[in-house]
Amino acid sequence: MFWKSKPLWGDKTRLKSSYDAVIIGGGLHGLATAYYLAKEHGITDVAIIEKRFIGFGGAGRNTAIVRANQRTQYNVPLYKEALDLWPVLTKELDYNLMFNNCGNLNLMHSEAAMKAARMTIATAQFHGVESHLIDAKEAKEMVPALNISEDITFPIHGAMYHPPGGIVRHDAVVWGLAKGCAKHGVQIHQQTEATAIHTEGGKITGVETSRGRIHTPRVLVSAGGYSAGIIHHMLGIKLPISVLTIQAMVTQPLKPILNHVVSSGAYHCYANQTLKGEIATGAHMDQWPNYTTQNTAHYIKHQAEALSDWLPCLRGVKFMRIWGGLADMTPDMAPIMDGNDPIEGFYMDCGWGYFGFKSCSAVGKYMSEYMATGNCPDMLKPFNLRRYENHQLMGETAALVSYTPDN
Amino acid sequence: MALTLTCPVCGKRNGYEFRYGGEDKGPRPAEAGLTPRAWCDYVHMNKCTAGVQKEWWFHRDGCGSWFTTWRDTTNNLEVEQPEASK
Amino acid sequence: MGEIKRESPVRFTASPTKSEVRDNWTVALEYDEEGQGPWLVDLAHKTRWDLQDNKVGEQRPGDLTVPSAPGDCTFANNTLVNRMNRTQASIYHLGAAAPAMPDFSGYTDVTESTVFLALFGPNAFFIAEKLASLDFLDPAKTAPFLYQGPFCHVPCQIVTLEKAADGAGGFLLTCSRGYGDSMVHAILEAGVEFGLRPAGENCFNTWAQGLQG
Amino acid sequence: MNRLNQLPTLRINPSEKLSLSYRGKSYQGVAGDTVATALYANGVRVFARSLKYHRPRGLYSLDGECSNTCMDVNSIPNIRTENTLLKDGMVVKEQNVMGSADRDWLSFIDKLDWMMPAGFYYKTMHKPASMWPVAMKQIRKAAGLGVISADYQMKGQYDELFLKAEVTVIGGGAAGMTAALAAAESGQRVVLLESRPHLGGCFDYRVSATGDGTPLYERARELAEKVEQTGNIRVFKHTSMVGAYNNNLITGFQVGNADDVFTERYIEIRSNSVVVATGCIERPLIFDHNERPGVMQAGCAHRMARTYGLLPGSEAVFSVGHDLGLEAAVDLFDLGLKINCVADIREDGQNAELMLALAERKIPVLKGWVASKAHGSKKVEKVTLSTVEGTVKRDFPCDLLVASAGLTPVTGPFILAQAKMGYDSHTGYFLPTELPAKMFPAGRITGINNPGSIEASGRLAGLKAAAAAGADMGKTVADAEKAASTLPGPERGCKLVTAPVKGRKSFICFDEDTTIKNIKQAIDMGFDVPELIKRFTSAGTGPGQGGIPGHNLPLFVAKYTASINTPVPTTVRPPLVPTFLATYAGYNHHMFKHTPLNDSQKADGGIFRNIGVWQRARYFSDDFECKEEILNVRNNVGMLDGSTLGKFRIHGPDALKAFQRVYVSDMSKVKEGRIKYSAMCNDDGCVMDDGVVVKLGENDYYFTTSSGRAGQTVEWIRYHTRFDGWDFHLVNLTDAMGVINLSGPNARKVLAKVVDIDLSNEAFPFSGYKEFFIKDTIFVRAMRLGFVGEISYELHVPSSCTQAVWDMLKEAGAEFGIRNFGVEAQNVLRMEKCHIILGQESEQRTNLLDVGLGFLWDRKKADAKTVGAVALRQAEKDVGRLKLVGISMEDDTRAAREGALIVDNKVRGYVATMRKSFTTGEAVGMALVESQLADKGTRLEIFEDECNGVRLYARVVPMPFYDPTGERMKN
Repeated sequence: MFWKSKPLWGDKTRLKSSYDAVIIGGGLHGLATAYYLAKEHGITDVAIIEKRFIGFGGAGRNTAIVRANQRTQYNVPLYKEALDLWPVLTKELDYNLMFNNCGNLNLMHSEAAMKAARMTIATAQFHGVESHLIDAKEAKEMVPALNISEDITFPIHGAMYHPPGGIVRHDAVVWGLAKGCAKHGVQIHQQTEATAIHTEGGKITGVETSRGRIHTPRVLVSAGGYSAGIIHHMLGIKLPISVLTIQAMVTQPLKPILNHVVSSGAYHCYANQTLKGEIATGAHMDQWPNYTTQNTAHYIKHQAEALSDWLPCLRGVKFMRIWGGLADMTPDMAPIMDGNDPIEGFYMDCGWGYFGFKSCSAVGKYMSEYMATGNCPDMLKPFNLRRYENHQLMGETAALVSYTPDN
Repeated sequence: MALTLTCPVCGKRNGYEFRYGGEDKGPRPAEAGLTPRAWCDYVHMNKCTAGVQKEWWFHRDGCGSWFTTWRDTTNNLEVEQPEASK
Repeated sequence: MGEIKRESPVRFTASPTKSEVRDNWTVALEYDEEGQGPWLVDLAHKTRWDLQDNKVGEQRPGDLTVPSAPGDCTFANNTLVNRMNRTQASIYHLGAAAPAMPDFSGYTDVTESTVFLALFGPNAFFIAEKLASLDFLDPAKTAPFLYQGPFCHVPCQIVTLEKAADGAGGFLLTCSRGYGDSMVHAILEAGVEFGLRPAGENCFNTWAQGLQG
Repeated sequence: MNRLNQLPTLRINPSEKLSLSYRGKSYQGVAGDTVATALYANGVRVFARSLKYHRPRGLYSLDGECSNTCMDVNSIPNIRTENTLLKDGMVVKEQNVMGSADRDWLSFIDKLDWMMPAGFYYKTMHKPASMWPVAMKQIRKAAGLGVISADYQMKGQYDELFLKAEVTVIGGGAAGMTAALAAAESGQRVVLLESRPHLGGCFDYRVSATGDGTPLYERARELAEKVEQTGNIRVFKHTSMVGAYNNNLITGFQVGNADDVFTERYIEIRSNSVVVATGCIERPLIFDHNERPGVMQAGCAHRMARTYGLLPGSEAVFSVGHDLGLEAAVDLFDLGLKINCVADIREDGQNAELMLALAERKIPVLKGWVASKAHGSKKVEKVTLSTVEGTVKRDFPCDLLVASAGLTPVTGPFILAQAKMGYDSHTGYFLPTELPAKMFPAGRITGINNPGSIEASGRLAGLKAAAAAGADMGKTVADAEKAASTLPGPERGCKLVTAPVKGRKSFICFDEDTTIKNIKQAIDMGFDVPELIKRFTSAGTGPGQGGIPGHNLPLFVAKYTASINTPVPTTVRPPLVPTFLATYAGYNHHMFKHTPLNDSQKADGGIFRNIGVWQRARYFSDDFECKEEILNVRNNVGMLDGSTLGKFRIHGPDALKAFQRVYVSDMSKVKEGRIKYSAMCNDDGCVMDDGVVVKLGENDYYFTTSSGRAGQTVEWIRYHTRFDGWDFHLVNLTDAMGVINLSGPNARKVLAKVVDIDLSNEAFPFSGYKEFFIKDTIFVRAMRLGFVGEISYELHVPSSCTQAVWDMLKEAGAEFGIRNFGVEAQNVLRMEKCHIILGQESEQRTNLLDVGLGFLWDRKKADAKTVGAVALRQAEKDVGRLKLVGISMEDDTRAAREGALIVDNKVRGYVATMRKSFTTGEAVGMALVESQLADKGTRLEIFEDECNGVRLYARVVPMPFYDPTGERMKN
């Protein structure tokens, strides 16, 4: 054995009665924010309150896909920074986050989709992010398993190719950030549930937990899919969020067959091959809010039907495991990051839908700045909560909103 | 999960025959004097209840009715209307 | 008006051996080797009405009563009245000709809206269970009864006219006309193992007459 | 290898020979063999190499809980050969080897395990950073088991079935069969699923007797016959249950027999209640080299002999912790197996008759002993037995080590159905602490093993299930309950977690090569919950999922952490049995809608696209710019199939009220004989739909919607009026009417030849509406519209007659050179007129006013609470919103690509649509730009994808680009 096994994120400690900052939710955003608070802003007296164990929620259930080819100018720079941070964090945390920079192919199935892709690609290129439109043949050369024939439900017209994207080992990010947090003095309290947030005179004063009361002037709720419910339940603030279950599954492990992340909006489906050789695939969401994280018979069948169309060789491969996670969807498919409104010292970081993983590093950086200074960094300003009442939806999706998240 | 919903016309059916229509927020507010915040509250804001909520559904693949039901969002099962809300 | 030819949304590859022209439709009466069933019959030419009114129960389409409970059907005189919901009923005229539509604004002729098929004979419901999760053989239900639900993923109105525990019996199915090709293809494919064949109107009439006593 | 061909328990037909090829050689098996048993019969002992360490792996359980016998069969990877029935001519290959399964050049990795402690990837390979991509490539190559080729085409027929029943019984063993029979007494519909190709379960291969002296296998066959003869039980054999969901939805798949029409079929069952009679698998015994070929579980060894006629070794040692192991020893001895020793982990509690039988056969039995190490490199040659404390050791030679710590109930169905699971200290099982609604356990899953008890519990569960499904069972349930209670109950289970070993080569998960040592390392690092350990060590995440480690891992964690807690079970996820995508996909019907003109459009050379639910002709030649199609409409006359347009009738006393709610215009102003164009917004003021409305009578209208919205129109209108209790009715006539769009300067002349109404501009002006008959037979609703900017008639005709009318027009237009135009040509024609298409020139950030349709909005109907009106009013004065503008390129030879950005130092908008217009010769289009840039004449800077810094320039120009006064379409 060439090293000794010792606790990765510190020994278990007692919960103190006061902290400079409390973060509710030991997922990626909470861990990253705590890490940067301690490392960049010298606020080390931080407690992360996690009801179950770190990485239990979306952090451990997501697609593991990273990319920076979003639609609007507000999002692209944020995700670009997040993308650039993976190698930096790997080094900084001395923990292999296993960034597989394999590139992403987003398939387009109609002339209209090709046009929409052009706009997204131009936006990426304008911001210095590499992204190209390729035709079906070029896509087939990159992904030989692709079916580019006409006789499928959504024939492939081309793809948006995004070389800087790829896959990061999501669990590694959780454990690496936890390690980094512990190193800088942040306390991680697992099996600890936040039960109330206390305010006085419009200011945050503390957090009630299953292990006692904590005094603090700053609270961040970054509890992923549970954030909106917590914020409404504890503070009475309603958010434009619907919490949906999103599912993913893996096949039995195979020798390398897919060398890129391939996704298709029309089929509600992405597929990539993990380092272990499994084809990881998913994306569908049932449109009714729920907190179950249960998977469905409907979806695993749907996924098999979709892949039978566009990656037909996988028909000879077996699904091995399916699971679900929560996605907190907003009407404009963009997150809400806000603070000190209407309660001083209260910060929220939610509404990430299924983009929480790819953004976590950059968000941690900027949310920590927000919490440390009390001033909203320019990067986060467009993501304020008031945009909905000001009729300024962000347009990260082009689709029109009606009464459900995806219209 | 397998969602099953009870349509008032067609009875118990596979949840995928239906379309979710949002938390019940009551009738449309009057236009006069409606502030942007009140408007936004009605149109976009949700309670995101972890538990039983009253909500709207449309029987899309069936009879085409809109109806409300009570559902526990933590297990996706329909429940009787809670006493407290009666 | 010989040159106007009305087209059904349903096309079978087999050609009828016996057909007649009726109201500009070419109605297939018999096919070669219709077999011992199950059978699939195209009824596109049969008149269908939509009836909607707040007091739909007071109407008497084809002199029949509109049943009071959604899902219930009245079947007599070659006419089928299916209660859909509080305000709506559908009316299928299964005879050779339909009466004139009553002069009441609640009626709309929807003959052209839908595919109209009959699937019946032995194992009919074993074919259905390959295409839909609706419970046609529910012991609590007595034929005829109406389901509004998905069949092969497409929203349909399905009236079960006869059923037996061994899967025999049959039903009428309507869905959006545009799905004609896809629907017939799916049903025939599912029916191969049971020997499902297209059949003509005569075959349907024999069955339908038997059901009305 | 000689088969035991005369056993009454056999499930093979020794006289029906089947061939298979393995490593280029041809072998023979028999009907009823699995691929693995056939290979075993031919002397194959090493079937595969393990994922990480390339350790040799052999037959272990026969039920597919691990990937030990996963092979490539007929080019399909990862086939569990131990429970895949042999078919004649199969071609079998081993996986994950360099060389062969017997001689794998990569087996040296097994010695390097010290370099690979739990989670070593995370701590290594990233320093220096340049090393990682290189290392990653190697990892990818080494990982994965089987190979699938990119052009592989799965053969066979995949079917699907959606069953309805009152009761579903999972498991066709004795408990399942008695449950099915009991439930069927009620007359209810019962479905019985059995994963093996035959019914019988754990009775099927056993010669020990029931209370009345009948051998168990005979009893199983009796029950099976009864089940098969019961009309209201539908039996699905060779059917694995894979999923359980809320409301007792059960999914599974069936493997077809030679005479079935399907290769495999997906099955979904909705039933009121479910009986889970899935029985037990064995809990693996953990000791050093516990997965060497030659080590197998008791049931596996027993079934090899009794079911397949194969004595699995010649000289055996048993190390077991339950009576089934002792029973197997006795029976296998009688069948000719030499047994050197039987070690029973239990100090006491053995079945006395079995102990007597062992003694009679002079088989040495060691109580309180366990196997601690298997010796031999590729096959077991010797085993070290020790006391459970490890104080005394003895070696025994053997080529077969039957090892089994105890039993594990197959509780997957309960876990999937969200049952809370807890540790039961009597049986040592994880069992439901609370049963899911209408779900009942039966048989060995409850901890019982007595044959009489098994049947009694099956009967009880079946009756309860029928009662829960609504049957009146009278007092039969109470009687059955009483009968069951008099029989032996759950048995005490063996609690040993591991043999007394350090665990460096003691495998808790075979598929992932996870050892006891790895688990200790993970716990030391702070991963102290079984679920976290799974993630960190991969244990239980391989092809066999939790089958091997599922029971042992939580037990070990509890033991190692000396936890105050009782063991915490790990989760199980569907599919419980890995399932082909082909099987899940089933039929995979592609359901599309065709217009009434579909065939003739195809015959005319239409190039089709799937647009929403429809298939539509987009082009009529290889010229995707559609020059001929476009110019023919501009200069002559063309016809378009517009049948996909949404068409509705609304009637009833409150129809107008409903209209006022959803349309932004004042719909009380709609006049008979005229069409009104209007739009529907959502609550944000975004345009959701536009179309025309025709008044048929008081509170009776005919209206159209865009093709994509037709499916939601009824839903939309009813949603927005759901609190009002208004009396109105909607009829969807979308498919009832075909739509022919006849457009171009010669359109009137063509139409005049077919209809006999006055088509003069006075009698039938622009925006006019007429109803008439063609040849007194075909009813037509005709509208004069101008979407493409020319004289244009939209004819709505009954679907069955659409082709007939089309043909008449085509014939009438022949002299003018009439021709088809497709959706793309229409798109360009309307763009020149700046008639917008929703979603193309509008998006989430734009409202009715932004896209220039503000003229449709009537502000004076606040009482109607029109959907979108509030948002429009509130956002009306906001600056910085995106606005739709007409733009013209400075260089007319160079149209900007659609999707190009409008920029300065930031993104200010984008080009929504643009073409080099064949009509005007200019490069024109529509863009959405921030309102500050929307003034006419503003010079816009355009950033295109792949522009390499070269910008294009355009100016904001008035709209439309063609025929601004509208003379052409209004004449």
